[in-house]
Amino acid sequence: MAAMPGTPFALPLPTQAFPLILRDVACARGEARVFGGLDLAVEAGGLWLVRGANGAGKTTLLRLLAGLLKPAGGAALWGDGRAPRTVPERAVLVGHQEALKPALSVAENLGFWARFHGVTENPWPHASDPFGVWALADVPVRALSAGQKRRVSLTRLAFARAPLWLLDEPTTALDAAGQRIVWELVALHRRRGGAAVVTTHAKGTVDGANELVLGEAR
Amino acid sequence: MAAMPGTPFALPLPTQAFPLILRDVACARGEARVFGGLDLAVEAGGLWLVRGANGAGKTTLLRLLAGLLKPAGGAALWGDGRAPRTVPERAVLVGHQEALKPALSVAENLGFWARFHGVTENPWPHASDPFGVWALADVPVRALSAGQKRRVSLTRLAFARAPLWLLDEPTTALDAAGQRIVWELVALHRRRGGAAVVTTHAKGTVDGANELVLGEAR
Amino acid sequence: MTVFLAVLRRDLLLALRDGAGTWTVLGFFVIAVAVFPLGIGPEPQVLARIAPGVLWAMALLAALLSLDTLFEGDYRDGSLEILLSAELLPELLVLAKALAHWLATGLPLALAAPLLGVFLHLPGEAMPVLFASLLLGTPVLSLLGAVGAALALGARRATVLLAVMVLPLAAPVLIFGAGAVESAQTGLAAAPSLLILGGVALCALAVCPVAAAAALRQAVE
Amino acid sequence: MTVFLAVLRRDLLLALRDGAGTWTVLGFFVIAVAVFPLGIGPEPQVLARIAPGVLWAMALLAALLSLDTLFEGDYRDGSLEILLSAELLPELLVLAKALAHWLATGLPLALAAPLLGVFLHLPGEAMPVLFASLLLGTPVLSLLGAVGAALALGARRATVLLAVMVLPLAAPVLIFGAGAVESAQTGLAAAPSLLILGGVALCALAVCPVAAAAALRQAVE
Amino acid sequence: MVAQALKAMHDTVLRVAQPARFVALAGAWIPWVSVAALVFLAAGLVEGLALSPPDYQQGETVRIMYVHVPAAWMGLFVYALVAGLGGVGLVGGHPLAFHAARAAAPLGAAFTAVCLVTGALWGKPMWGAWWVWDARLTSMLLLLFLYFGHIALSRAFDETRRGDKAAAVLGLVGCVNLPVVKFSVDWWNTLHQPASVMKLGGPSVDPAMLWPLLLMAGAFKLGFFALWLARTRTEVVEARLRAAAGRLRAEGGAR
Ligand code: HEM
Ligand SMILES: Nc1ncnc2c1ncn2[C@@H]1O[C@H](COP(=O)(O)OP(=O)(O)OP(=O)(O)O)[C@@H](O)[C@H]1O
Ligand SMILES: Nc1ncnc2c1ncn2[C@@H]1O[C@H](COP(=O)(O)OP(=O)(O)OP(=O)(O)O)[C@@H](O)[C@H]1O
Ligand SMILES: [Mg+2]
Ligand SMILES: [Mg+2]
Repeated sequence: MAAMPGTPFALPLPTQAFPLILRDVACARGEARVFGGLDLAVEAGGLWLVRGANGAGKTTLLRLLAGLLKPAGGAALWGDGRAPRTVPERAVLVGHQEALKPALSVAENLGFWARFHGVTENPWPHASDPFGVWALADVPVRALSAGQKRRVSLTRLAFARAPLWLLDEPTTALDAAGQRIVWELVALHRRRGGAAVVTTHAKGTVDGANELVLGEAR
Repeated sequence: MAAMPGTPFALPLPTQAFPLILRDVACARGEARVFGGLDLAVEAGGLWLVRGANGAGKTTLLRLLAGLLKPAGGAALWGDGRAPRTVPERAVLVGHQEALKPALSVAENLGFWARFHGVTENPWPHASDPFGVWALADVPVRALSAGQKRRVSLTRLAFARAPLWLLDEPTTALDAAGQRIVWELVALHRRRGGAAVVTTHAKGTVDGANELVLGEAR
Repeated sequence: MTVFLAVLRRDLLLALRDGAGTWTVLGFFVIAVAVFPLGIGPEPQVLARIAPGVLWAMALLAALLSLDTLFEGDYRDGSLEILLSAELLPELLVLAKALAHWLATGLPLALAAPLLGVFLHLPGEAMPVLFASLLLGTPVLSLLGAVGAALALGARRATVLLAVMVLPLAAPVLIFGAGAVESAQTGLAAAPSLLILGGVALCALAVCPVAAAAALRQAVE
Repeated sequence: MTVFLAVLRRDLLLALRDGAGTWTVLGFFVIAVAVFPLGIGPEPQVLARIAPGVLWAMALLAALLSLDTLFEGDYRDGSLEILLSAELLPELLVLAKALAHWLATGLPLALAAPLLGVFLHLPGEAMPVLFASLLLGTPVLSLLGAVGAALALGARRATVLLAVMVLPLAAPVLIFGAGAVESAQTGLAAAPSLLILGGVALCALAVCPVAAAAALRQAVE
Repeated sequence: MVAQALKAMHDTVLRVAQPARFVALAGAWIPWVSVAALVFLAAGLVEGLALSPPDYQQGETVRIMYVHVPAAWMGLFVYALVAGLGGVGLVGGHPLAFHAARAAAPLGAAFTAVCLVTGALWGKPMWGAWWVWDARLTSMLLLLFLYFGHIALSRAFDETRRGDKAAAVLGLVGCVNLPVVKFSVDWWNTLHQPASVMKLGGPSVDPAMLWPLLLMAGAFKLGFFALWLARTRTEVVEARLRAAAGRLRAEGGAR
């Protein structure tokens, strides 16, 4: 991977709103309660690894942190007293879904997200290309392999200026090299003051990471 | 997991058509060649682990073995001289895509696939439920978590009578327990004379497995 | 046979449960027909004059709209590949899906049409012919549509493609179908048109599944 | 503003490139209108009499059909959640998407309508009014549709729901739009109807984005 | 004997149909065919616009015929050609047939559109309406739709071969429309006039009008061949470029 100077990774991050604190939070999907009584503090430079069986509520937790779900109980608040919901642009979520349009090429898709994240000039070759998808620039996303799609989707992180990264099983479908890049990016992001909450089913751990294991029941 | 007697796993498999042999096979997607010069023999009871970088052609290879793609060069033949294409019901493919209808419940989806594979009586509780999705029987698939979906999709293996299993990154999105079940099922399938070709990005290996690493170029 | 029934059953279930199924088609039909008096004005003679054409044209469009999902869903979620690798002949698979489509859309359309005819001041004598003509004509739409849907599978712009492909072929059905109703309305014999429709339906039954199956095999390549 | 333009640009690109965009809508419109003479018969007087109603009704249906994908694609692939978490006001997001929808569908419909009018024997005098009425009316459909699409988001049977929700609201647009053309056709003044249409368009512009934004926030909960 | 001759012919066709050979041959032919087309066109225009007499009934508007009728013939002819090429491609699997069909379809659509437009322009003075829904006009409109379907379908897939095959099927099925266009004037009571040139028993048109008509028909046909050769050549070259780009991507570190 290559995170060159002059790329978004070299820009300062708006980290003053940390920590993001959850206190006795409960969450429901549909009518069913998924988890409850959760306490969590996400600090600047921090990393939480979220584990748990299938259906334990990992994805649900990330959506809560992104402000897409309201807690069914308890409180989730940023350091400046605002709920995740009311302060967008604070977190970037890369979920199970790729947020890519199959009909558009890789360059068109990434161009859109770059503009969305405020990178106004042509993102390439100025921005970094951590996952090496530049070679696929003209290929429509529908013709990509599963791992290639994920690489393109994760490249969005290189444009985002949000201090909090929410990554839902980011290493899914990636080969060994791709997985390594994910963890290197997370480390880089933490060094510049960002924080990350990452769900994973893999066993290894990461330097200075906190672990959260959700619901023992399946 | 529980593979009870009286379930499909106890039934004999039609394995006399093995081996499936690829000789100097080349494959193309769209206009582009993906790999070439591939030799491979899948024997009864055998297991091939297919590795390779993202986009190396693992999924493409599985589609070829399932008879969904014709080789662009070379020959792919079963022991009885037939091409994969002309002999369906020999292989079952569980791919990146789930082949589940979001609007239908787990029971309805699995009921359909059971009937499709010739299990005419109500598949539950007669058939085995290796992934423990019985508890979710009445939930519409659209309300499942990523891992739960994958479990339901893999449960199809319990109904299939095909001697060759083609599994494309089957452990994706599964928690540790789920991943273990996959490998146990594969072992069980091999013991009754079936073979499996499994793609994976994980590092570990399996007893008596052959390894195939696709395209070193990336 | 089990597989044929399984596919039929599942598709009917989906049509009743899900988006592009029975309710959408019926809803579209009712609304599209209801829109006409608003646009054209309430004069009974004018409405009665155009009623056969409008009812048939809207039934055609309604059926057409539901067709682009005939194989698309199965194709996208990977089911189609599995279905095609079964011991079932692809021709029978097409037949099962076309039959399910007809039961889920054509039949309800035929049943609903006389009711809507009342709103357009279609005389009572013409109702049985309206029903009969749709009963004979809608299976042709389902079958032709299956060919179109299989050809357009995975294509960009599938819906237009489908419409552009199916419409020229479906035009005779429309002409004879609406013609039969008009004959009945004006007191002429509707039987010849209905017989032709029946003949067309038989031809479609013989030819379309084969063509669609060939197209499907192409699509999952 | 960058985000507004980025969304507008991408949606236009998608509409020109992909399934439910400009080509589908235009294709549907042309084919739907062409179906009528086949069903109703070739008499010029009858066709001219129903031309304003048919053209407006089919334009309405064409716009309606393309609406169910307005937010659906973004919702399914996870883009919508990200878009809603931007510094852009959701109201502006709705506006960008509705504008893109209108540019990609409403405008082409208005441009194509006079040509189709020729086929239905609509007199030349009525053409400018037909164009003007669609130019004023189609933005209302895009805006109303945005509300409907946001409300129906993630619902099963989105298309019917959408139609059932939007149609009653769009009925006045249809009545005044077709009315204007009919006036022009029969030599009456079309201006009053057109002014009313303009007024409706302004109201819709003020109210709909707010309503749709509220519905969107609900949907991603 | 016959078998041998057939075999020789077949071999010749195959030799010419080698894409590489075809590109060279087309390059040599295009200038000649183009020049011939221009000569025919000039002669036809002079004959048709200046030398031929106005019709005793239709007056000067009859001159529309010299465009309308050749365009109509070409619209029908090219569709048959496209369908035939598609059939050859489906059965023989020869790529050049698909390239040629793909190149011809838009040209045929253009001819059909010209026929429709000139017919409409002619119809206004003759019938008092731009358009009537009689069998010939309607079936010709359907032919245009079929062309559109063919063009759209052949370009709707990432894999060009799939588009070609699907479009070929549609082209063959759509052939049922051709006799309807041709014979609609005989089968039904239409406003459009029946055949007077291409019919059993020889043409029943005054030679002064027949000559310019035939010259224009020749010009249209030759012009079509020139454009068709050029477009087919482009298709062949494009396919090669695409294949090369694919190879490059596969080798040059795509992932
Ligand atoms: C949009 C309207 C029209 C369409 C689509 C149309 C279509 C056609 C077609 C397809 C043909 C070729 C038939 C064949 O090859 O046998 C044709 C021939 C012809 N058309 Fe038209 N036509 C139209 C309007 C007119 C009008 C208004 C006139 C003049 C009154 C006219 C006069 C002719 C004549 C003289 C021929 C040559 C017939 C022959 O000698 O074979 N057409 N037209
Ligand atoms: N539908 C398609 N059309 C055209 N090209 C495709 C298509 N699907 C995949 N490809 C290309 O074929 C190559 C091999 O893809 P394949 O899906 O087999 O890779 P893979 O080894 O399974 O990768 P991954 O680990 O990411 O799943 C890739 O370069 C990809 O871009
Ligand atoms: N859209 C939904 N509607 C209703 N319930 C849902 C929905 N999505 C998920 N659930 C339920 O909420 C619970 C938690 O789901 P979630 O997706 O958070 O699990 P997860 O921990 O991410 O699992 P996985 O490891 O499988 O991704 C599950 O029991 C699931 O069935
Ligand atoms: Mg999850
Ligand atoms: Mg893969």
